[in-house]
Amino acid sequence: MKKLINNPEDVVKEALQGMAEAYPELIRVDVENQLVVRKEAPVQGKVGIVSGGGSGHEPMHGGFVGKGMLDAACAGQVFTSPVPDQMYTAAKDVNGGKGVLFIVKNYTGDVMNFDLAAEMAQAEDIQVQSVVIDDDVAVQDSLYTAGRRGVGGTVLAEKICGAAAERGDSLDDVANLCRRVNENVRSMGMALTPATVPAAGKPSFELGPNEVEIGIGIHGEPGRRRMELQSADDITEMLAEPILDDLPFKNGDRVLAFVNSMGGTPYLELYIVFNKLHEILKGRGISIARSLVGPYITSLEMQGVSITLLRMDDEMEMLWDAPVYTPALKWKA
Amino acid sequence: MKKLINNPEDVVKEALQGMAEAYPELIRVDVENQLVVRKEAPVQGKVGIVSGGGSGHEPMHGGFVGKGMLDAACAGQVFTSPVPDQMYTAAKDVNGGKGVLFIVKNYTGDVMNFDLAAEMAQAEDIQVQSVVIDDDVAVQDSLYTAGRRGVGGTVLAEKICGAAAERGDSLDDVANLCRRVNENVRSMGMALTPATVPAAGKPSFELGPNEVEIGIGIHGEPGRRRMELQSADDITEMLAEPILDDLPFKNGDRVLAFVNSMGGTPYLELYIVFNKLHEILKGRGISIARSLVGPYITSLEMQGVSITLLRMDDEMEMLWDAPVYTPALKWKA
Amino acid sequence: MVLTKDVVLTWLETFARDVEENRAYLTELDGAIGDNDHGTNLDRGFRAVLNSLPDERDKPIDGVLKAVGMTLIKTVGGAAGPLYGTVFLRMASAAAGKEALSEADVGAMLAAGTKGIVDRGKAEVGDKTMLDTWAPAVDAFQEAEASGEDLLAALQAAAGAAEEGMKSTIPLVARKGRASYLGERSAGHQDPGATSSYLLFKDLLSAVEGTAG
Amino acid sequence: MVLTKDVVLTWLETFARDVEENRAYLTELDGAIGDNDHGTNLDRGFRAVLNSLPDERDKPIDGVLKAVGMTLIKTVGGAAGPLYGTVFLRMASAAAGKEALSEADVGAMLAAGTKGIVDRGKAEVGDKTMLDTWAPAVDAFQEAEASGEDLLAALQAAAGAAEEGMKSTIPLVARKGRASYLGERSAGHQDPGATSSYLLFKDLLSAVEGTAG
Ligand SMILES: Nc1ncnc2c1ncn2[C@@H]1O[C@H](COP(=O)(O)OP(=O)(O)O)[C@@H](O)[C@H]1O
Ligand SMILES: Nc1ncnc2c1ncn2[C@@H]1O[C@H](COP(=O)(O)OP(=O)(O)O)[C@@H](O)[C@H]1O
Ligand SMILES: [Mg+2]
Ligand SMILES: [Mg+2]
Ligand SMILES: [Mg+2]
Ligand SMILES: [Mg+2]
Repeated sequence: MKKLINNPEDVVKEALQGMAEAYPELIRVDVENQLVVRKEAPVQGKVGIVSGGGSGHEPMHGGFVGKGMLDAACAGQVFTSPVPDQMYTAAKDVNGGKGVLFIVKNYTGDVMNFDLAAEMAQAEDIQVQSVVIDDDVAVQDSLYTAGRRGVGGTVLAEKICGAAAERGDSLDDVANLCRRVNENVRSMGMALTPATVPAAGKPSFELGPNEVEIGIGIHGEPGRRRMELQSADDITEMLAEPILDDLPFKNGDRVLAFVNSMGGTPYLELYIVFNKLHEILKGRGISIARSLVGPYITSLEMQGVSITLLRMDDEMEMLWDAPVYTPALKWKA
Repeated sequence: MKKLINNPEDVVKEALQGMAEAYPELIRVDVENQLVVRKEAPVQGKVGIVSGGGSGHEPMHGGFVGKGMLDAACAGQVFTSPVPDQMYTAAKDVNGGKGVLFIVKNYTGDVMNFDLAAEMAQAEDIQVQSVVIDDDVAVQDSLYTAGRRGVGGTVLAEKICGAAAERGDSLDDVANLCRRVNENVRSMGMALTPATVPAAGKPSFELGPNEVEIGIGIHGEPGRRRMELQSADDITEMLAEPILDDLPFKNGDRVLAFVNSMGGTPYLELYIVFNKLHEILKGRGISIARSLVGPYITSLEMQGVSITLLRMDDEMEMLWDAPVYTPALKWKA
Repeated sequence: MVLTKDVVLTWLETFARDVEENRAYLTELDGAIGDNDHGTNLDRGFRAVLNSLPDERDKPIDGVLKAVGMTLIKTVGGAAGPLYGTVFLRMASAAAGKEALSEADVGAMLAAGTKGIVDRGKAEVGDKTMLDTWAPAVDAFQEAEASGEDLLAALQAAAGAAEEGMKSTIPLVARKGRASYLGERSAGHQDPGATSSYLLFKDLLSAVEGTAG
Repeated sequence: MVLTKDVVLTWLETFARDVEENRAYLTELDGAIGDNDHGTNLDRGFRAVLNSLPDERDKPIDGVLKAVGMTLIKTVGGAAGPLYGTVFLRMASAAAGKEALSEADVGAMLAAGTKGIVDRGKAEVGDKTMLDTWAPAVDAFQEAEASGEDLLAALQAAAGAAEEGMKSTIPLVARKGRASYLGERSAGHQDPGATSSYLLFKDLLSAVEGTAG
C-alpha cells in the first residue's frame, strides 16, 4: 500500500485537522466528533443542512461545507457510515430555528444511522427531515431490495438545496426540492483500478492489467460487470446510455452534466469523456445547461470516472448559479 | 496502459474540445492551434497574459483561462512544449493594446519557443515581455546550467498577475510583479507512482512497490533521489525543509501554502500533508495567510504531491483574493 | 432456572472475546459480498462495551443492556451499529424492572430484539441478513419454552436453529444491505451479520451452561 | 565542386528517412536522460518537411532552407524545434542569393548554423548538447577547406569529427537542456541531440557522395 499517510487509524482525524488549518475562514472542525461545521453556524432563520458518510470520498462531504451549501458534514471512518451521535451533534450545532435537513446517501448503514440521529434530534425538539439520494442506475432497484446507491447526484443536491436554504426557504420546501433533484438525477460509474482502504492495506478487489469494472460504487463495491478496457468513447456510451434510458431523459431536456473522477483519473481523461458525452447528448437533442468536471465524489485513489446527469428546471439552474463558498466549490462569493 | 482515451494522438485535441463544451461561458477553444482563449479576449486596455506548455498538467494552463487570470493558454503535445506559432497567435488574439505578458516555465524547450514567439509578435509591433518561473528547489541552480524548473509557483504567478492585469496595471508593472512572485516562491515535489505518456504507452520510469522518488519534476524527470516509502510526516519534512531553507523563509513571514496533487493522489492524503506542513511552519514562526489544496499542476495520473510556498506581501494577498473566474479557480465572480 | 445479571455479564464478555477472535473471519465474509468491515466494526463496538462494563455492572439487567445498545450505536457505524444497537435497546425494554429473567422473559426479550431488527432494517426472512439467524432461533426458543423445556434446553434449541439459520444464508441472493448490490453474485456466500448473530446465541448458551455446570 | 540545390533536396530527404528509421533509437536515448521524445519530435518535424518540399523545391537554396526552418519551428516544439529551426534559418541567410554553394560557402553556411545553436541555446562545447557535434564538425570542415580539400573530402572530415563529437558526449555531465536536471546521473549516456546532429552531417556527406559517385 503506497499512500501518503501516517498511521492508518489516524487518517481521518489528521485529514480533518489539515482541513481545519487550510480553511479557517470557511469552516470549524470538531476533530473529536469528526464534524466539519460551517464557520458561522448556526445561521439564524436558515434551514441547516447536514450530510455525511464514510470518509475517503473527499472533497465530499467536508469540502462542501460553507456558505450556500452544507452547514455540517459528518465523517465516518474510511468507507464506513458515521454514527448517530455525530449527526445528532451536527443537527444541534447548525439548527438556526428553522429545522435541519439530513441529506443521506442510500446505503443501509447510512440510512439507519441518520434515522437514529433524526429520532434523537426530534426528541430534543429539533425539526428534522431526511431525504435519501439514490441515483445510481448501475444497481437494480425494487421494492424488496436496499435499492440504488446514492452517488454523484448527492453533490448536486447539496449545492442546490444549500442555495435554497440560503435564500430562506422553509424546511419543507428545501426537503421537497431535494426530492425533486433526486427524482431528476441519474448516475453511473466505472473503475480502471481499485482503491485501498488504509486500515485494510490491500485493494478491495483486483483488476487485471486490461480489465475494467462497469457500474462500480464509491466503496469499491463490485459493479454490473467486468470487461476488457475499451476506448473512452465506448466506455462513455456504456455509462451514458443506461442513465439516459432510465429517467428517461428526452429530446429538449436541459441537463447539468457532471463528469467525476473517482480520485485517480486526471482532467485530461475527464475532458475526453466530456467530449463524447456532449456528442451523445447532442445526438439525443439534450442540451448541456451547466457542467461540472473534476474529482468531487471519489473513492480514495481509484482510477475511473462517473457520469451524473441532472435534468434541470429554471429554479434548479438559478440555485446552481447562486453563490457558494466552500473548500471545493466556490463561486460568486 | 490503462487510460480513458481513444487514439493516443488525439488526446490533446479531444480534451480541448471537451473543455470547450464544458465551459462555453468562460473560454473559446481553437482546437486546430491548441489554444484556450478567454471568451471576451482581447480585453481593451488590459495587459494580455499568455502561458502554455506541454499538455498533461491539467488543469494548468487551460483551466486557468478566464477573468482575473490568463487570457490564453497554449497546449503542446503531452509533456512537449508548444510551438512559437501558438504563442504568437495567442498574443495577437489577446492583445488589448497594452501589450502581452508571457509566463514561461523554465524548461529549455519552453523558453526557446516562447522566445521565438516573442520575436514574432514584436515584429508585428505587439509589446511582449516574458517572465520565466523557476521555483523548483529540487534542481541545483547555477549560471552554467539550464537552472531550476518552473512548477507550482507558476499557478500562483498566473493568478496574482491575472488580478493585476485585470485592475489595469501596465505591462511593466505586471511583469515586475511576476518577477517578484517568482523571487518569493519555492516548490518541491515527490512521486509515489510514475506517469505514462499516452503516445509512449509505458511509464517514463519504474518504481518498486515500496519506492518513492523525491524531487520529481512534472514530466516524470527523475528527482534528487529514490528511497523507501516513509510516513506522510517524514515526506512532508523532506519537501518542506529544502523549500524553507532555500529562500530562506523566516520567522514572521506570511505564506500562501499550496499542497498540490500530482494527479492521482486523493484529497485525504493532501490534507494529511497539509496538517504536517502547518505544524512545520508553526514551528518556524511562519503563518499561513492563504492556502490552496488540490490537483492544480499535475503530471497525468502520477501519484505524489508537491509543496509550494509563496512569501506574501499585502499586495499579493489582495491580488490573490481578487475575483477569478476560470474552469479551475473561481471565486468572487 | 433464571437468567441472572451475572450470566448476562458473562454472555457479553464471552461475545466480545469471540468477536475479537473472529474479527478477521467476519471481515473476510463481508469482503466477499460487502465492504470488508463487519468484523472490524463489531470489534470496535464490543471493545467499547468491555471498556464501559465496569461502570455499568451495578445497574439492573435492563440498565446493562441499554448501556450496551447505546455504546454500539455510538461506536459501530455501518449497518451493524444501528441493528445490534437496536437489538440491545429493545431487549433492555423487554427486561425492564426485572432482577432475573424466567424462560418466558428470555423468550420475550429475544423476540423484542428480533422485532428491533425488522423495525430498523425492514428485512424479511430469506433476505440474507442477520434476521435469518434471529428469526428461527427465537422461534425455536419459544417453541421449546412453550413445551416446558428449561432455559438451558431452550437455548440449546435456539443455538442449533441459529446455526442452521446462519448456514441457510449461503445459497440466498441478498435483497437487503450492501450485498444486495451484487444481485445473483451474492449467492454462495454466508452472510457476515448472520454469522456474528449465531456467535451471540452460541455465547448466550455457553454463558448459561457455565452457571448451570 | 559545388553544393547544388538538388543535392540539398537529396540531403533533406535522406535525413528525413534517417530520422524516421532512427526515431525509436533517438527517443530511447532521450528517455535515459531527458523526456523520451527527441525521435518523436524530430520525426514529426521532418515528416512535415517532406510534405511541404514539393511546394518548395522550385525556390532557390536559401528559400528551401528557410522553409525547412519555418516548418521545424512550427511543428517540432520542445528544445529541438527552435534549435534545428534556427539552424536552418541561419543557414538560409548564409546561402542567400546563391544558386550553388562553393566549399567556402558551405563552410560559412554550417558555421552560421552552429552560431544559431549558440545564440538560441547559450550552450558551450562540453555542455552535452548537439553543439558538441556541430562545433568540431564545422571546425574540421573549415580546416579541410582552408587547406584546399574539395567538398567531398571536407565533408568526410566533418562527418568524422561529428561522430567523434557525438561520442564525446557520453562521459559528460549535462549542463544544458532537460538532462541537466539529472546532474551527475546524466554521465554515461550519449546525448540525443548530438546523435541526430551526427546523422545530419553523415547524410550531407552521403548526398554529396551520391552526386560525386
Ligand atoms: N436491512 C437489513 N436488515 C437486517 N440486517 C441487515 C440489513 N442490512 C444489512 N444487514 C446485516 O448487516 C451486515 C453487514 O454489517 P456491516 O458490514 O457491519 O455493515 P455495512 O454493510 O454498513 O458495512 C450484513 O451481513 C447483514 O447481516
Ligand atoms: N541549451 C541547449 N543548447 C543546445 N542544445 C540543446 C540545449 N538544450 C537542449 N539541447 C539539445 O536538445 C536535445 C533534446 O531535444 P528534445 O528531446 O527534442 O527536446 P526536449 O528536451 O524539450 O524534450 C538535447 O539532447 C540537446 O542536444
Ligand atoms: Mg461498512
Ligand atoms: Mg520534450
Ligand atoms: Mg460491511
Ligand atoms: Mg526530449
